[in-house]
Amino acid sequence: MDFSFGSEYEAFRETVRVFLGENWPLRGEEADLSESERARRFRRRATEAGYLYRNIPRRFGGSEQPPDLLEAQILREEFGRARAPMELTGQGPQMVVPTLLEWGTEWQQERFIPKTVEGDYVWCQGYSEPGAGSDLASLQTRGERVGDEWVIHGQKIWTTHWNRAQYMFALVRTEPDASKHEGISYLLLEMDQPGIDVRPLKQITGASEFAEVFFDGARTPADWIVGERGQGWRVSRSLLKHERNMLGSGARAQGLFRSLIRLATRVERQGHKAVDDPMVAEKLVELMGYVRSQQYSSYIQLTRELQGGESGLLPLLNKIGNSNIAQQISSIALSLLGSDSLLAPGANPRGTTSGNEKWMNQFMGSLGESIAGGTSNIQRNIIAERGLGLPRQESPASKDEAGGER
Amino acid sequence: MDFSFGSEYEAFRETVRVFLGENWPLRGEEADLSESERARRFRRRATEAGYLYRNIPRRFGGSEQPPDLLEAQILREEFGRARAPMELTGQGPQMVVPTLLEWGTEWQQERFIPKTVEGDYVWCQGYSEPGAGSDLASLQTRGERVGDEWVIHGQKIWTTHWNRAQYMFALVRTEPDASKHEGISYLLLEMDQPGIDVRPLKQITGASEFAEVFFDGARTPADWIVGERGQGWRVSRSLLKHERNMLGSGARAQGLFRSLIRLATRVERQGHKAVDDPMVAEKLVELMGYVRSQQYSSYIQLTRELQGGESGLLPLLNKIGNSNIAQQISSIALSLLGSDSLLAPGANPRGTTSGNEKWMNQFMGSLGESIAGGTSNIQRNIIAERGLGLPRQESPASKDEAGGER
Amino acid sequence: MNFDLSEEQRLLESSLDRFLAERCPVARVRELFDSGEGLDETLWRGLSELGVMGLHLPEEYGGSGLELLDLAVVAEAFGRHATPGPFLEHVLGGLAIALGGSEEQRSRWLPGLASGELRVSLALAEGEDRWQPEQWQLPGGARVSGVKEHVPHASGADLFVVGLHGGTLGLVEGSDPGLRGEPLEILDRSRPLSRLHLDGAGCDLLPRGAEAAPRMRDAGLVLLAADACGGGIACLDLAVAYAGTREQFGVKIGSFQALKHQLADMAIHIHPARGLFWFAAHAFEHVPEESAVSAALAKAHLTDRFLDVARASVEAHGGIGYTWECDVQFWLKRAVFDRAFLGDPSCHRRRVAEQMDWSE
Amino acid sequence: MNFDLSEEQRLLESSLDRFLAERCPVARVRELFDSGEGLDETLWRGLSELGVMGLHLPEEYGGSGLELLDLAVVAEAFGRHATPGPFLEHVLGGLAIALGGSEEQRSRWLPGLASGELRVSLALAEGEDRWQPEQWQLPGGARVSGVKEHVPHASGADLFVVGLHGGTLGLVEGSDPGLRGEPLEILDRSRPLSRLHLDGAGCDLLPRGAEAAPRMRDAGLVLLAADACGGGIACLDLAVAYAGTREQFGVKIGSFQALKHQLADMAIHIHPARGLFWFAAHAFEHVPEESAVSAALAKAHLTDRFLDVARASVEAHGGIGYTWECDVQFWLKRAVFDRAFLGDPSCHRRRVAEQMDWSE
Repeated sequence: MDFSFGSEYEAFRETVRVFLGENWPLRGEEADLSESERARRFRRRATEAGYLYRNIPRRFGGSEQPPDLLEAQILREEFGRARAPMELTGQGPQMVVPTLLEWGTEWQQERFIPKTVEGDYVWCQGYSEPGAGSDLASLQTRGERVGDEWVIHGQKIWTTHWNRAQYMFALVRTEPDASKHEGISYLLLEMDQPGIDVRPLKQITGASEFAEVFFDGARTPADWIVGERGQGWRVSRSLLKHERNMLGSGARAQGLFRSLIRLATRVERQGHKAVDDPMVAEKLVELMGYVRSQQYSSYIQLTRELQGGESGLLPLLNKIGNSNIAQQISSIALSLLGSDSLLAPGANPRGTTSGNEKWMNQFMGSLGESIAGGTSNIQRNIIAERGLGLPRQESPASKDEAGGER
Repeated sequence: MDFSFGSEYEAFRETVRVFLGENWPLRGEEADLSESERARRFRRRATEAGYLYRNIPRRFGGSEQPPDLLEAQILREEFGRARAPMELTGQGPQMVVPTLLEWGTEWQQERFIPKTVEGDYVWCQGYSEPGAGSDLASLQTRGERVGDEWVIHGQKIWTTHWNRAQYMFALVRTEPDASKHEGISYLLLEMDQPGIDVRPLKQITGASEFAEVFFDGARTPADWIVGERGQGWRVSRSLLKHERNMLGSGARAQGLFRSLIRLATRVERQGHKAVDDPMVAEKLVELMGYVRSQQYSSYIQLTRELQGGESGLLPLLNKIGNSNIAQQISSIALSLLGSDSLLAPGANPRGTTSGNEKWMNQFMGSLGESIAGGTSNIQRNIIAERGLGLPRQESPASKDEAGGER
Repeated sequence: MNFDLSEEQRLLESSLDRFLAERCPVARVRELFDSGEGLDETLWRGLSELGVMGLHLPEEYGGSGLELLDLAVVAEAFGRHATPGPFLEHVLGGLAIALGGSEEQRSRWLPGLASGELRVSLALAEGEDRWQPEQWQLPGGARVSGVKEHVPHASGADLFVVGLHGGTLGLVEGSDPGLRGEPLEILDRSRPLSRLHLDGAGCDLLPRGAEAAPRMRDAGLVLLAADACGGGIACLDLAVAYAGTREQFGVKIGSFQALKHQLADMAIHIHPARGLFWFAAHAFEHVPEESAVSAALAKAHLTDRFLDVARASVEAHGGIGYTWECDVQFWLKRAVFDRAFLGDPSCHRRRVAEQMDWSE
Repeated sequence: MNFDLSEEQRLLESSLDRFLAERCPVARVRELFDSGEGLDETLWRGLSELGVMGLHLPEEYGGSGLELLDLAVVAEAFGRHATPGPFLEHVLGGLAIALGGSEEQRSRWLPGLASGELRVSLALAEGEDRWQPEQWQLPGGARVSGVKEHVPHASGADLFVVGLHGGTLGLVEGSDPGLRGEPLEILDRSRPLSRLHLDGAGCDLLPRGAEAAPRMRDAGLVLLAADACGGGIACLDLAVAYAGTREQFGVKIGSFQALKHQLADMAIHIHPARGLFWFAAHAFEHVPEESAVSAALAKAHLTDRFLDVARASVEAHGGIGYTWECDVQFWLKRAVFDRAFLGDPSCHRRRVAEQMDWSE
């Protein structure tokens, strides 16, 4: 066991530090630019230096570096320390770009990747449907080939970034006679067109992060399909794997835990800080056992990926571990909040910015964990069947269930 | 809501008190008899007075009283207060006698009920089999009609009272060509015969409350069958219902909870009684919510049975509620025990009779809860399907599962 | 021996169920929730005509002279239907005056409260979750000044029962110029809350306020427990209904064993707990030595279970459970309210622990 | 950056697995359990020859000069195989002498301990669960008198490391006439315990005992956590194997969704927790400021999870899980031991809470 990076990597770290010291924050005239423009300029320089978009070819706006998880880790640490902008997040850079790199045609890559990496193109996802739920592959939105176009009818739900996205990547049933998983294609389409109607979906918190999207003869060119007709399910799987990794990292649990600690040191109970109550403190320590387990597990995975080995069960357990922790944290937070829990998420109690109100968002949000990336019950099936090798259930439902793992 | 019994019943209570004052404990010469002989004589008198074995006809040694749950409740209270012996417990009086009253022939009733009520006949149960488990109806022990006898081959497990029983009541497959549930008969048999081999089954605690019973050509007369050939499953169901009620009453949870309180007032933590530790006290109060729920639920059931009404879901929830409470109690007890948990169940720490050691028995025992009366998973299926009306699973297993509810 | 509701109570229960199904179905709850009104005047008048507001008040003042258990039956029905409105504080305010007021105070206020013509609210909580009478710090007197938190339906109330230092109670009229309500943004929109600023408001002390205050609190705990019980059962019923209709992988999701067991566990949590509030309500009048403990226990246990069941119901609904469109949201938010209002479960468990003599 | 075992450690792990599968399979564990012997001389010699007993001791005294993580790899393998015997106290006793002893004490004892020719035990606990150095009350001196609880494998030990008032340590030889061991009836027969009566026994104080004692305790917590991790994984593996072979209702019980999810939850409990003891072991030598906290956290978390998983494994086995014949019993009892020995999870969580600066 060795937590150092070795001298070669420490040299790399030093170079990164020098770069950051010189380039962030922007100086001179550039310091007066808008925040987004400053970030854009910095990202461009950091990419030229080889620090961002490392897996993307230079011709598509990336820095085309050989994969190196340790360098990636060092970059995360140093950029984080300097509070410098890292790669753009969101479904475009994190989902569409890797998919196009793996499955897209040359013209699709040229057309979409550079602008997505720059942040000019924003994407939304069209996977889930109201009738499908965790049985994603039963989706009904259909696409018909009419001349040089796909004509799309149907409905999607849980579409994020709907208010900013110019493009959607969607799973659409194009081969109605094929079997459930073989009849789906992966299409790209423009959002701003008459055949598309976007209706924001209000969540239990009152906010609208998601929308429903209705297609009534929406159109997209024939060659905006990624992969072959009927290959859409496979194309999308590589993304889900990616998404699952994103959700599974230990960092989110640690962040939530630190916030909870801050809450417990801020809230008073009978004249004492809550954190000084032995019951509260013991609960926090119990939770800390789970949080650190999650953190170390992600280090173990990282190590094994570095060495090209198998990390076994751990990646399957990651996501559900994070959901469990988020739920525990919400429950403890709710007890700490006391009467502040009566207030709306986002409300501002006592006219001070105590920050307690955001915990009601977190509490509600912990219930919504299951929407992104597969529900806990489906995940448990996968752990049992793929991870522990238990027999598939004999019912007809079972095959689909493990297939439609979302 | 009214917790009084009304003047008529208070008069009954007074009569019972007078009876007990005159008859228990025994006086004069009778006071020197053995404990069991004293109990036997008292029971005989209490039965003559109409207080015990109230649902059993007088000709079979009962007192043949009209059913009256309130009188029954008063008798429980007053006999309990006077510490007077109540009806014999065990599978003979509680399972065989009601079954014979419902299903037995006149000669079977005469032959077995009086001596069982007197305590002369002790019974053991032959239901479970090693291969069957919760799928009880898949039992394989077979009985063949040979002349005037049943000849039995096979094996039973989880047989209690094996060390004292002269008789067994058993489920045996006598109709191999019938469907699973229709092929079973309910047979009585003598334990002391060459075709039977009883092997004590050591439990995880080291004790042997249970035995395995091997049949290799064991014999019983043709007319020792209760009900018709192939009716055994139905005959046994009335018993299980009865047993489930026994297990479900709130009294057991209350008793365990009181013991836990005594443990918490006895055990010291850093110089204080554990019960004075705020964390321990809060856990006890939390548990108290469950214990009282269980207690009041049993009152509600009692009330509704009194009024001949339906008690809805409650009886289905009872048993699993008790198991859950027993497990919670065991867990808290284990924390209170500290290093005493290192000792064997039944061991006597520090040479004093602290009584802590019996908690390791309880801890282990709470794991064995599921053996008697159906496992928790099966019980949850029943609650969901019968209680909440959810659809049966489409798999072939499902029908059996709800049928073989043990 | 009868541990169950009486015939009359069942009649009350079923007539309320019918009334609420007709006059305040869940679609109406949604309207009120969306608009943030929280008070439906028509509903209030209808319920008042049914006699709900004076159920527990003496007959000489226009009440029905019934007991806390009857009120609790009403509260459970309100929980079951997620009924919005100022019921809880109104009946508690009336109770406080009936128990702690002078003859003059009772004659002046109770008839109007019983008929529903006047509306009373409660101003109890202070900062740092000081809900309990022994924690109140607002100095009493002919005029009072200070701040009270989480005052329900303050807007339009004719009267406030205000908790004062020493655990006593005073009456402040809604029209007093020294009063200012500051509406809070709240989670459960069916029961809006305000911060109440008192600035030299005129205050009429209840002569037996110090005895009435803990009794009123105990009654409030019982009614919240009853609401939680009704709400919890509604959450289970919603989830069961959804599981029996929604299909995935070609079958009803209610046929999946994992979901079945989750629904069974919900039933195991909520159904057997009903007796807790029944007994606590009964004890309020009939077993005084058990009243405080059983009320606190019922509130702690049932509001915790309500929240468990509400969370589980959201999960059982899958993604849709997480939307504003799904009705479960009303109960989830109600569960959070029931749990926090008048003090959270942990606070009441500690109170029980302090009052228990474990060595018995 | 490498958060994993080294090649050498994996080699050690797999060679131990092979060794234990051959020399101490579960059938042998059962024999020792039934006979109550607890010490298998042949196994002890075999392990000693593998170098296990001196893995962590300095090379100059015949040890291998390795680190706590290497010992923890051994402990996890022992937990996985439910290996009986006096490993834990022996390596901790050696560590205490290495860390706290004089040159003379080290030369006299360590070579024998490293080779396994001599056996050392630990006498730490006193009444009311006083396991921690700061709680010891036994007065130290050239002669000591008093009682120590829960002393493992006392019979036949050549030496005892004894915890003394002020958190220091002393050595008492097994042959001292002032010693009397009183065997206790114990739950986990693979690790027998005695009450040790000291009556003027000769005592050789460790000069740096006060520094060594908490370090020894921390190492003990790590090794118990490692044992718990191995044991928990074994419980899961047993349950999975059973679910994959046992049939009910005509199908493998492992195809029932409810059982699948219970087994998945076991995996979720135990597998991700392994890093806790790895890091705590690493911190023992390399991150001293984190050592005490991470050791206490690992012990509290992993022994709780081990017990969870062991209980769940018993349940997953159904009725048979409740019998003496079923192998799960060895791990269930081992879980109770790991949880209680050196102080229970709650005690260590409180220790962590005291050492945390939450405001950081």
